[in-house]
Amino acid sequence: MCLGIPGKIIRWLERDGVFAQAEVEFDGVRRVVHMACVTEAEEGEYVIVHAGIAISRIDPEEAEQIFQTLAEMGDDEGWHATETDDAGEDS
Amino acid sequence: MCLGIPGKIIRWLERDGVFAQAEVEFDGVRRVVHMACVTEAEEGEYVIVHAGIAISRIDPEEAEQIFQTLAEMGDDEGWHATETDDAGEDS
Amino acid sequence: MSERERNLSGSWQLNCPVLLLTTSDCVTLAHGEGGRLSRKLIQECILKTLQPVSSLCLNDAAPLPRSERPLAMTTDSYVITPLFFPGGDIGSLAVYGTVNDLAVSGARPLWLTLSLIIEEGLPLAVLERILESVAQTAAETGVQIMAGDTKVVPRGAADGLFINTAGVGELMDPVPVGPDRIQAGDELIVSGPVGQHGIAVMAVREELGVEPVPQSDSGSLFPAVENLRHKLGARVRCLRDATRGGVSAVLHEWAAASDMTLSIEERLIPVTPEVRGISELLGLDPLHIANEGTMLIAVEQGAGAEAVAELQGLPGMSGAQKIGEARERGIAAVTVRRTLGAEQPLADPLGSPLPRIC
Amino acid sequence: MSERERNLSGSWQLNCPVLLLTTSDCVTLAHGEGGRLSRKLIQECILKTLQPVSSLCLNDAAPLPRSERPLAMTTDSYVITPLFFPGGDIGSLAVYGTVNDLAVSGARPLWLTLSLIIEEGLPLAVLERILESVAQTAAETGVQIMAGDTKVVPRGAADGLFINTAGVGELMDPVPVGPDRIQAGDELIVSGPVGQHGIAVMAVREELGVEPVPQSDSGSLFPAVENLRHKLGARVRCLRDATRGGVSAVLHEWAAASDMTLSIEERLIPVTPEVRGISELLGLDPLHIANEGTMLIAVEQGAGAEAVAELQGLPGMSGAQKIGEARERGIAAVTVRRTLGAEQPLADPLGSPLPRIC
Amino acid sequence: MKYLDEYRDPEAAQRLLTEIRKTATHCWTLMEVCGGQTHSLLRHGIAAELEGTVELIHGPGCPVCVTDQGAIDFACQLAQREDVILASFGDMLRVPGSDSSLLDVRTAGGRVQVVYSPLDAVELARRYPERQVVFFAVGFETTAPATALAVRQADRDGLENFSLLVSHVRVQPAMETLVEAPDHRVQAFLAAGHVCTVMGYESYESFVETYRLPVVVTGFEPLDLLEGILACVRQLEQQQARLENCYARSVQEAGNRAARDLVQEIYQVSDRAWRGFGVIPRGGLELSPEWSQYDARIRFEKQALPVLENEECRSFDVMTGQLKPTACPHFGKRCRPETPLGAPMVSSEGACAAYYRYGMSADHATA
Amino acid sequence: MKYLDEYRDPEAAQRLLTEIRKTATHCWTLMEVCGGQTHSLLRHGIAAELEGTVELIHGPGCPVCVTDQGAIDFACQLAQREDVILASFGDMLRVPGSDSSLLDVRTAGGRVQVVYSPLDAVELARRYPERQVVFFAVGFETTAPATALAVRQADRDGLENFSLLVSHVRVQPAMETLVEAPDHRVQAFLAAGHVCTVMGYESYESFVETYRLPVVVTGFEPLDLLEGILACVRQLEQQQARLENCYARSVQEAGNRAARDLVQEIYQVSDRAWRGFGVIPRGGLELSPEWSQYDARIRFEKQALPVLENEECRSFDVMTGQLKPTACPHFGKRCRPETPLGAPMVSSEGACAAYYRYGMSADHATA
Ligand code: SF4
Ligand code: SF4
Ligand SMILES: [Mg+2]
Ligand SMILES: [Mg+2]
Ligand SMILES: [Mg+2]
Ligand SMILES: [Mg+2]
Ligand SMILES: [Mg+2]
Ligand SMILES: [Mg+2]
Ligand SMILES: [Mg+2]
Ligand SMILES: [Mg+2]
Ligand SMILES: [Mg+2]
Ligand SMILES: [Mg+2]
Repeated sequence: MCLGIPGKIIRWLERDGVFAQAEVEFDGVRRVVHMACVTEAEEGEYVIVHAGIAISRIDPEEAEQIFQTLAEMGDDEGWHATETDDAGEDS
Repeated sequence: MCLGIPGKIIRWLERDGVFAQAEVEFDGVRRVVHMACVTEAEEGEYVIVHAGIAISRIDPEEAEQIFQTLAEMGDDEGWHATETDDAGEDS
Repeated sequence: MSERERNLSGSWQLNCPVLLLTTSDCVTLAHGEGGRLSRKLIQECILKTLQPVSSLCLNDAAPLPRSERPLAMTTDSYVITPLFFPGGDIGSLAVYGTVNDLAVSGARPLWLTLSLIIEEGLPLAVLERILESVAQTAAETGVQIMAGDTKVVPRGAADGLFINTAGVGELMDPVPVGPDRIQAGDELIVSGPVGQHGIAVMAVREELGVEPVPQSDSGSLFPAVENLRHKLGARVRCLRDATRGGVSAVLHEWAAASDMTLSIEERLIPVTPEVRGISELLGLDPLHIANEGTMLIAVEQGAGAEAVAELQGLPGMSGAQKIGEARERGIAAVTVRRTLGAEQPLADPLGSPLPRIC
Repeated sequence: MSERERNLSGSWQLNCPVLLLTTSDCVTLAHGEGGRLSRKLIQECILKTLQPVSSLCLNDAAPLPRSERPLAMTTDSYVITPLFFPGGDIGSLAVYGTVNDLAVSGARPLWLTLSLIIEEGLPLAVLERILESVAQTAAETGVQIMAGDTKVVPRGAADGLFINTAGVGELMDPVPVGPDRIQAGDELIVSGPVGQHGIAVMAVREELGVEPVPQSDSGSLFPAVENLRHKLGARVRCLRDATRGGVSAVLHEWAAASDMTLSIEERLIPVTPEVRGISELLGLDPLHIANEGTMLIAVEQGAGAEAVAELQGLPGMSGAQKIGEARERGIAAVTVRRTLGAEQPLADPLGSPLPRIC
Repeated sequence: MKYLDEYRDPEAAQRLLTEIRKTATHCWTLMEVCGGQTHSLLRHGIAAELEGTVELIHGPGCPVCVTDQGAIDFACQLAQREDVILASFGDMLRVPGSDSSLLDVRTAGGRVQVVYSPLDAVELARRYPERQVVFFAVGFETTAPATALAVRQADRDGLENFSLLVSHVRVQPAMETLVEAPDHRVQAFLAAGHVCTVMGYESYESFVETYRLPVVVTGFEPLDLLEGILACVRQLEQQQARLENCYARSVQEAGNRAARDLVQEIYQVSDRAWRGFGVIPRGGLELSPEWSQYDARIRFEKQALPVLENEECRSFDVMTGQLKPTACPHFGKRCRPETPLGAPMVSSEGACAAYYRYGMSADHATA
Repeated sequence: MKYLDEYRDPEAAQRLLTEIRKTATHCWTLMEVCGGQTHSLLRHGIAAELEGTVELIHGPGCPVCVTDQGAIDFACQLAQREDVILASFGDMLRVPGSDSSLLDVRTAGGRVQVVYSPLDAVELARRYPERQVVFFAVGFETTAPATALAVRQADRDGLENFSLLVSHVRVQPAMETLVEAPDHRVQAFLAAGHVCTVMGYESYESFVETYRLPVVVTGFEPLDLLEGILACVRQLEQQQARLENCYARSVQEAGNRAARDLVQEIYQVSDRAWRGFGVIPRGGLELSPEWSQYDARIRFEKQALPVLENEECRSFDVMTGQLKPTACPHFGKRCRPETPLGAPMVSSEGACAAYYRYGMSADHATA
């Protein structure tokens, strides 16, 4: 369930409150999205959109984490060291 | 206005009162006709039907009158005698 | 009668094989959307039913057999309500109609395409029954169905079923010269009683409640055309199936093409008692009512009697009559003589006549 | 954009000559009933608009010019809603669609029939605009419209306008052998980005409110087919325009016909950013979405690169790509490799995919 | 068909024609009141044959033609409502209201159902219990029994979704209005045979006495019409003004008692706006108060209907016999059956339409 | 597309796969709660690649699958009413009720409109003021903010013809029901990333503590899923049971405050019949009393909805992980997407449908 797709905020149309709206880009197209739950987001940021409403701002740093993990995995070419690192991060 | 077509009563379906109905024949077809206004008509008689309801019984004798007139006209091959006859009848 | 009641009540016997595939016994949108159900419908219902008269395949276009003669092509869409009517159904109509358009153009009907636009919710059994009628009529008229198409549109976006057929036939020698060559003195013949199809359909559709239900004249004109041309050759000027607008519409088209006055006599027009009775009841003129197996024929002066005799000898054509002739353009494009014998203009109807009370 | 808004708002500029004849600026039932208004509509609106590309006459069937080559025939009905969509309209679609069916069957499109089923109330200006589009598309693709038909059905009995075209073309040597002759190793090519037509229509019809409005790929495939066959000759096994059901439906049909496994790679499928964005938003797979100017081609092993290069050099075909190949029947009729590289069955859709939230 | 075909006998018709020609010493002007008679006179070519002997002018005899534009507008409004099925005789569909006709409304999505009989409209109400079925009750006294019976049926069956938009008109008040005009040209009347079938002709006695004009009750077939014309011509030649019944096979002096009772039970006489005439006192029928629950005007909360008219249409002149349809400046030009300016060009009974159809082909009219 | 394509990188996916295979010393059984995850696991071939390393069983994660048959029946009834437009996500259209699906109802003439967003249904209500627009509000906590916002919009605009047929379900009570079963096989959970985006994951702390099972909040793209699976496997290998968030780019511990407020404002927690489960205490959301004027059940005077189930469908076993879809005796035989016996075969997210689509072609299944 819960098909949620990342889109980029192009332009705020109505910034405040429960009826907030912004133009959001999904690859080649833009559409008006209801922004009640992400009123503090800025243009250029990405949000996750589900059924016409944004339900979160995407945190760009957190979005990188997996690639850092992967890069570390790649460096060590083994899993033991990586496991230790990861465990360290998580705990 | 007032397209009224002669049809022959084939069969009474409901004889009495305002909701009387009969099967009536129009050349090659029959249809149910409302008979509220001609309840005293008999099967085999002709009625004039307008908008699904019979509005009169056709009087067979009166129906012949024109042909008698014509026959007389024909016999005399002139209009004076006929006129006199007709005038006699009408007055 | 019981047939008709069954048609109207919609209680079809269900035996279309595609039923096995879906819980619904009706055509659904998915049947038209190009996926598995589409292929099942086409293969297991349509192709199977049409197989005896068809070279249909799933490819995009079908090769036609070689022909030595020049070809002619036509198309018609059939949108009749109700789908089944006394004397036929939309399936037989879709074959006869296009066969007749080829026939009256001087072509021997050979190949048809068949395109279905189905309203979501049409019972599959109805579809199958109509396809069987298509197959049977194609077999009877000797045409092959070469290509097909099936679309399903949402409920409310069509009226049950529309069928388009396009047809190709071989032109036979001599090709009728056409209505622009009608000359003064040419004789006008109608191949049978007029107005039967339109009155039959109206009787069922408007639920006029008349008995017996009048029958459509729906049928093939090709045998008659072939015989006529065999007997009369180039003395046949032109032929036309008198469909929408009836005999009157054909006369007006021909009069416009030839610049003649086409003049007919009301007393000569063949009309069945059913059509007569209903026409009087509704204030309609059978000359304006559609036919589906009756044509108008113009023949050279002097050839009328031979043409009528030839037609009357053919099955189902015993009602053929000469109804008038062409003359130099007079008071109107088309004229009719009624009771008093004077020539008066025959109306070119604006649209389908509506029942009148006035 | 402003064009589109005008289309949707229905505020047409009125200039159809038939308007002069009736108080209504819409098609009425009377226009379809065979009388004077029918003839006016046909002569003053339809024939006039189509005149540059048509040999249409009012006769029942039209003679076809002689042809030295064998012929092929096809038919399709077009039932699209809305009638105008970004990148085309029902008129251009009705010509391109049938032209493409002939083209992918190896025939040079020559002659069409055109059959209109009009819903009472269609603005005459809309009809005229669509007929102009038919005429323009016929001129572009070099086909002649040989016969026509016009029906008007009551309000609510159709969805604005349905068009049927049947087409006849000359088969060119060599005719593609067909999908049943696909062999292991054959290469599968798509002529351009997939899903554009279906997504464009859905975006307008469901009022998704996306910008820019994606454009349909609606267009003629004949130049590409002719070039390919000129370059590759019999190395082209078969071609198919990937209409309803999209690329997936064609692959499933071909796999069934050939008994091969047709295997494609998701990363090779060309998709435009608009189609990509909307597909993700609605949870749709572009492989299942309809195209109207994009075809699938199977070529002999080793001929793929040449075919792709040839296509990419043609106008509008720069997106052509090899997307997979045929193999002996394996785990499924059609397979796709996605992210992890493993082969997995590609669904044969039941019907048009519905937008998902799940 | 018995009682039809014999009255269309060509030979007999010719003999009556001859008789009329012999009788008339100069050209008399007769008015046939009923559009059905107009139709028949033109369809069978009688009017043309009598040219120079008898001038036939066409009366206000088509209930379709005289139905007030306001009533048509209201019918159009009702037909546009999603909850309404507007049932009507086919004749009414092309008659223009101030904006559009019922056919236009149907073209634009309204639900308009053609029926042969008002009783069929009751059947529609039975079949569509979730819709309101409104029957557009037009017509002269002839049609009123059928619409009255429809009300009785709906009442018997407890159909709460059936009502009438009543626009029935009465003939005789219109005839009186007509002959009250100082410049009227009518020398004798062919009274409408089917109106008299229902209502009888007693009421014409005072009319004949008051206006000193022959009134001959006349049928619809060629022989009927010719006989009626002959009777008129004879009276005129003899300078008489009597009431005669030439349609005695259907018409009795007192009319049809049961039919009159039905009409009397359901309706009451009222003033009525006639198209082309204005309001005619006692010129129509309306539902009596006891049956007002079947009144669509009340059910749909519409009070008085405005009297509207297309000013360009000269229908008053045509219907009062002041103007031949062909003499109307719009006839066959801007005003044609497909683009009518007024009701007489619309109904198949309308004098203008009848002239257009039978008298003049399109080519002819514009040539 | 940014934040999509990079999470589908084949090479990175292979490295995570390798890592998982290296990490797992034996085959662990994980449940992905969300149907979106099921879809992605099968679509991208992840489940197949992990065969023998990790067994993925599919949870009750499709709100379409778990929507009670009674609610579907009611939706079908509403859609059949002439005055109602039933608006729905496309997913619900093929789900069978006890008699028929919404698609069947539409085929039979009912008005069912597919919308992308509940806000589009509000727009429908604006456009068709004479109709009642009922939005079929299915979905987990993820979807509830959108439907809540629709109510707020309708309220702002005073739309009296808009209402919701609420069938929202809550995930966590279902997970509890599932692990309360004595014979459950789940060793760790991939928690639904978008549910947690709205609701956060604080509430899972007690769950983890109570049931001693790892819970890893997981996203939907291949790398997300592989990362979540890897996290589960690591915990399991280390005999840990912790709450982890592997979808931190979208999910915060407390969820989205504004979204939760919207849900809280409009809805209240209620017991709910889950298809295949029976009634789950606190397993759903219903409109709070202050918003009950938007409740289609109340507006259309329907009280309790019966809990109905097709007894042949083994959806409970499938959704609780007791039964692989392919092991259901009906799978691919009587039960196929075109003839589903139960909801999991209908929704594109349903486990059975996903197996059928991605795992088995039709030929394969019946061969
Ligand atoms: S011709 Fe037309 S404008 Fe003139 S009176 Fe007749 S209806 Fe009116
Ligand atoms: S395969 Fe069908 S019957 Fe079996 S559990 Fe899945 S949905 Fe139910
Ligand atoms: Mg034709
Ligand atoms: Mg139909
Ligand atoms: Mg024809
Ligand atoms: Mg096709
Ligand atoms: Mg015949
Ligand atoms: Mg085709
Ligand atoms: Mg359409
Ligand atoms: Mg094709
Ligand atoms: Mg035609
Ligand atoms: Mg392309």
